[in-house]
Amino acid sequence: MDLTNEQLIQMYTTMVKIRTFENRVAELFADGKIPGFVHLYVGEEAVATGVCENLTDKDYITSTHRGHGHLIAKGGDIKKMMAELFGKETGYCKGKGGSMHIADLDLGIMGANGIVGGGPPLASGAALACQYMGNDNVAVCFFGDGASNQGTTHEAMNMAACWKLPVVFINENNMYGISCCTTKSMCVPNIADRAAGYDIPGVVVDGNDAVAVWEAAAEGINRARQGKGPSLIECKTYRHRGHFEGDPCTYRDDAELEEWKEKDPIPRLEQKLLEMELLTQSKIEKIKQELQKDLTAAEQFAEESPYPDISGLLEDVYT
Amino acid sequence: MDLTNEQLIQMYTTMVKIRTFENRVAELFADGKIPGFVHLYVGEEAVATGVCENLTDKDYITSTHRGHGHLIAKGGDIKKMMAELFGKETGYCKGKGGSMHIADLDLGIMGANGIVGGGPPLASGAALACQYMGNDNVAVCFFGDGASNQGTTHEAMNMAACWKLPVVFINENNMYGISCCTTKSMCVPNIADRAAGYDIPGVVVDGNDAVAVWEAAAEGINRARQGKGPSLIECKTYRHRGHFEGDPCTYRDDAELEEWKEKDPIPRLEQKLLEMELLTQSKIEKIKQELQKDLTAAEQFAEESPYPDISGLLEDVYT
Amino acid sequence: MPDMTFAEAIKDAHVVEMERDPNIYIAGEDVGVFGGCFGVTAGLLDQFGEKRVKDTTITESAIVGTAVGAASAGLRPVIELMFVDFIGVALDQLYNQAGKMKYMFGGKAKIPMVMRTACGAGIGAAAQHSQCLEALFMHLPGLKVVMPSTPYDAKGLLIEAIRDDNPVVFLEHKMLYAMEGEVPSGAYTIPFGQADIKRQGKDVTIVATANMVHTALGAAEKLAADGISLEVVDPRTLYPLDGETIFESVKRTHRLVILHEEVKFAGSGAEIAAQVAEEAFDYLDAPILRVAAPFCPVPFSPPLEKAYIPSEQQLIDAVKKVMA
Amino acid sequence: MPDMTFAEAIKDAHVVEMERDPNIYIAGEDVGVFGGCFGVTAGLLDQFGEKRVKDTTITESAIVGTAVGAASAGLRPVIELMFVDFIGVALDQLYNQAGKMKYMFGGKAKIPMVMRTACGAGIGAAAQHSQCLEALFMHLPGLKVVMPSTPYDAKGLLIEAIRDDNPVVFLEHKMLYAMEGEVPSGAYTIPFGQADIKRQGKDVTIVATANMVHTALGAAEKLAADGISLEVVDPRTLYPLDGETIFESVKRTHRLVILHEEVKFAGSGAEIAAQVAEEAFDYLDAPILRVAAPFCPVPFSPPLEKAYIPSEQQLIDAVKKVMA
Ligand SMILES: Cc1ncc(C[n+]2csc(CCOP(=O)(O)OP(=O)(O)O)c2C)c(N)n1
Ligand SMILES: Cc1ncc(C[n+]2csc(CCOP(=O)(O)OP(=O)(O)O)c2C)c(N)n1
Ligand SMILES: [Mg+2]
Ligand SMILES: [Mg+2]
Repeated sequence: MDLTNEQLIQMYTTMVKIRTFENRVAELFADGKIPGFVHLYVGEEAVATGVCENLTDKDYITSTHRGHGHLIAKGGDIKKMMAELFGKETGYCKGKGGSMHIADLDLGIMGANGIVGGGPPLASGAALACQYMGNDNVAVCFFGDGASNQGTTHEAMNMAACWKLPVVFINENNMYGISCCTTKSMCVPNIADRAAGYDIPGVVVDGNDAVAVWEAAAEGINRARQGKGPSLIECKTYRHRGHFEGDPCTYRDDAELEEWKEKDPIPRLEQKLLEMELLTQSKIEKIKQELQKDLTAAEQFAEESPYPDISGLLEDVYT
Repeated sequence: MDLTNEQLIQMYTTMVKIRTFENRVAELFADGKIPGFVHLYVGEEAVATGVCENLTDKDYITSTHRGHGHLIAKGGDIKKMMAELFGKETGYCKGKGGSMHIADLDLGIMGANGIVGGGPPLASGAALACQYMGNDNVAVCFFGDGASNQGTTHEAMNMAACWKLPVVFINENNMYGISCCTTKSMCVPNIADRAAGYDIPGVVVDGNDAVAVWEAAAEGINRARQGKGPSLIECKTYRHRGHFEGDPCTYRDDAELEEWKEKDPIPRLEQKLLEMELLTQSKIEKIKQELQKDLTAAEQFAEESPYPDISGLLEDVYT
Repeated sequence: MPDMTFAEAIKDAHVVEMERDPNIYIAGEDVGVFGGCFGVTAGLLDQFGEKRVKDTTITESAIVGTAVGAASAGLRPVIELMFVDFIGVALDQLYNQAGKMKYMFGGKAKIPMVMRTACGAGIGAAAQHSQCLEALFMHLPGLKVVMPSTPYDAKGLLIEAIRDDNPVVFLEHKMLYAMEGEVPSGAYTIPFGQADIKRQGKDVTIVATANMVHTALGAAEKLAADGISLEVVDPRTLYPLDGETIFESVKRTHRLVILHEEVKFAGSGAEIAAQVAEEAFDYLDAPILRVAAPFCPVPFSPPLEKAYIPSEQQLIDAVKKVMA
Repeated sequence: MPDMTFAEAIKDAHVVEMERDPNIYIAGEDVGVFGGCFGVTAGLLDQFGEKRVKDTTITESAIVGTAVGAASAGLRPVIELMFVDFIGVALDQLYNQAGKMKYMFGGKAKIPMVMRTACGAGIGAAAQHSQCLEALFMHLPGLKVVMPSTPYDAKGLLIEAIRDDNPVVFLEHKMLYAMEGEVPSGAYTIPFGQADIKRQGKDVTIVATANMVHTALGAAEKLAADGISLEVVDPRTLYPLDGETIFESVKRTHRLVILHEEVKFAGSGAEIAAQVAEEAFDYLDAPILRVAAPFCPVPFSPPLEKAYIPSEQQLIDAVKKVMA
């Protein structure tokens, strides 16, 4: 393990940051402050965090409809995120995108995506740009178990393999695509098993173990940086909340959820860091307080920001 | 090997029938008698023949842009085929379809298809109908090495696997998708290797050996008939002619072609049947003469048939 | 007649038809256990079982394509595309396969299938979950395009769609799902290609679709107070399009304003305007106006989304313009 | 000025621009070794090498999608979709991703990419290789839609397209590839949204696109002998559409006939007719007529295909009708 102590604490902090952000979004959504659809990342924080800890601002990620975690892990500004969720002028997209389309191209965040399977070709394309320009930047594609069955995913992986593109496909297997369980959407135990069809490495990792995710991602990302082509890393995880806020989740067992809550990635890393004496209870408290402060500030920023003026409705369609 | 002597002779006859048909089409195209695009099956006859020998009229096939061989092997009428190629009223599609769209739904031939990767979902759909109706009919999907990379192929195979549909995917790997060699379009040696990603059998067979194709197809098709789900059979073969008539084939070596001509499926089966004393030179001659007679009749039929009346232009759009 | 919501009316059409014909099956993402993203198919899995109510993987090309294959082999699929915006990943199977097979095969294929799909803005679902795309489907020969505006029409048109032997695209505006209205129990059909005059009037013809019909009716109510009488024509099916009823109306009112939610440019209203400019030109006393969404993706932010959706006031302004 | 074919002019635009800007690359099926299905990119692989001229697998979603990703990361892809008919397997990446990114992201994305594609009937390629689908692209915000009719326009418009920072759909009618015309060497651009009056006239305005421009010019020649003077307006870009030039022409001639090859119903001509019926209504002395393909897939058989494609005679008949 090559993670420094700072990195470990950083990862822990990021995960808590995502968790507190998402939990607050759930409340704000329930209160009617956030319109539209929101898909929360609670329970899956170790994936985005472990992966993005390997990336710089010059690397690219493509995200999904469940994008808040990816954005925060890649360095997204929660003020602009929250403002965007509120549909405010000061949001990442001036309120035009909302939860499903937050992007920050300056940080290499190529956007959340409302189309399941929309991201993989885009990620391969960003990777192509890195290869073409001859730098050692990479692209990372987050995609779900449901998205793994989309044709675009197959096409993008095959093209990436053929062209040895510096892209890492990170599958977030949370066992469900809305109500459709992976036991019904695929016949193989692992999505990573499909990597063999492209002659690229396919790795399964415990997606609730941030360090394990980091390690697997480090390998794939370094490989990509070295020009050795793409890989597929499947992170087994679970979403604690419904598919979207408001989902009654009738399609899955409470027992299953409870089982996964036992494997919650945050207490797990917390425990580890406590054991390693990198954290103490008071340090944890301090981290959480700080995060809470930022979150409150973000919320206040969002709340107080104006809605976009409708005069801008037709702006930003074309350059 | 369970093939009867009659079947072996039948298969030989079918292959020669396809070959003579295709060679004549090449001439007629060069003479300007046949408009549009034609993609010939010369060299690949063993695939369609070996597969379709396992099928009845109640079974379905989906075909490709290179469909003449599939149609003939499934029992298509060469008169109506030739008339269609000429664009005549008496053709399979009243002249509306041409080479890329010949169909005979009464024989379960769901049409040649101008869209690469268009067939797999259709085949899964026909198989769904068989399963739904509770009979033991099956669907067979012919598709090329190029088509194997299309997203639709991935989606259709995965759905077929999940639903245990009675469909057999027959990959015709002739090493090229127009000018794109499989060495550039995929990184695995075999398309059949991708079957593992759906937990279905994946088999590689010498596509120029009609008996071997028959055997592999028999297994897949029987499996499907017994409700055990789909399989993928890859037939390694080669097209002797250009991608379409008129293709100068600058993208491949003459030497490669010559090598494959050595493996021509027709002399190979002929040799075998001569050795088994199922055929004699004179019987071969007789078969060829008969086929030639039918072909000449088909050509004459096509030649003499009228073009469709333009009053029918707007017919057949809706039921 | 019982009152039903638009969503219930659509479900009821499924029930009535599935009970009648065992070859009808439903397939789509989350249509079974979940009951459909908008609850339209809730309960059908329990009633008809897994064979006939199929939850699918998230693979729209395969959903549409297997339906086409199954239809050509004798079944009658009714599939759900969760949002019409997703058609981009599945269009080929719909227009190059389903829509053209019959013609390409010289008349011999029969593809009795319905693709139901939710469209429209109004719930903050942003650019990839809010479009109206009826003009795309209209332009593709071989498809029929249905767009109901009331629970009554929805049920009757869906039963007609299911019984039709051609591929039908059935567009359900999501702001209508909760709308209530009288719906007869049991089977009834509304023929395709018959526009419905939702309100008679004499000064200006308004052709409106889906929830815009209600916007038009609202405007009509308001303008009636000003002594302006609107005739509101709902085509109900965009292909076949009942030009006659529209022309007849324009011949009476001499003025036409078209109202739809999809973007104006190259939208469904363009075809209607063009047909009237050809067929009823001599009866027109004013330019043909279209009130429709502006040329941009659907924005997320509530005030922007509201500004995007054509409003009663915009329609009233257009009416006043053609009356001037 | 050297004479070039339409295909050569397009290739020349590639060469000029690729020499200028190293971030431009070409990708598509068979664009390299094979030189493109219609030979447009022949020789470019030798000239620019594999890095910049990329043969791809047969995966249109990935071709378009990687271009979108690469464009958003700083490259300028020019991709070839072999036939426009194949857009059904790749539309999502074009319209939900490329076309909307900038807007969804609040203006920050820049997607400078061109998708070139061959369209049109005339070579017996049947229903899945012969369509014109410009109306589809027109209706989707975020895309620009270009449809040249001459070698000169093709080169100037393609250079403009390559330099444009938005996704551009560049439609090449396959019957034009062999057409010759004068083409300046070196770089020049034709701005988008500027219609070109291909022939001046005073009696009837004909708006025509792609090879139909030449059909219109042929009809104009014939009708001139009868003393009827046609003005032939070629929009050149369908989005942005130069309504002004069309309106101005109609204000002079008072009569409009629209001619295009795609099916009439909900086609590009509908939008043009609708705009004129709104903006130049008072100047019209006759109904607006559209001459376009009938509502069916493109048939294979030569006589049927010929009957499908709008003809000079059909245009002449329409002109006589509006002159009556
Ligand atoms: C092309 C497309 N099909 C369907 C949907 C509707 N939809 C949104 S999220 C989702 C489930 C995605 O499942 P998965 O990929 O496993 O991601 P998860 O939600 O589990 O993170 C579906 C079906 C969509 N947005 N896009
Ligand atoms: C969706 C689509 N993309 C591209 C084409 C153009 N095209 C026709 S055949 C062909 C090659 C197909 O290769 P393969 O699947 O290996 O079949 P083969 O021609 O070798 O039999 C291509 C690219 C098409 N018809 N449809
Ligand atoms: Mg999932
Ligand atoms: Mg091949």
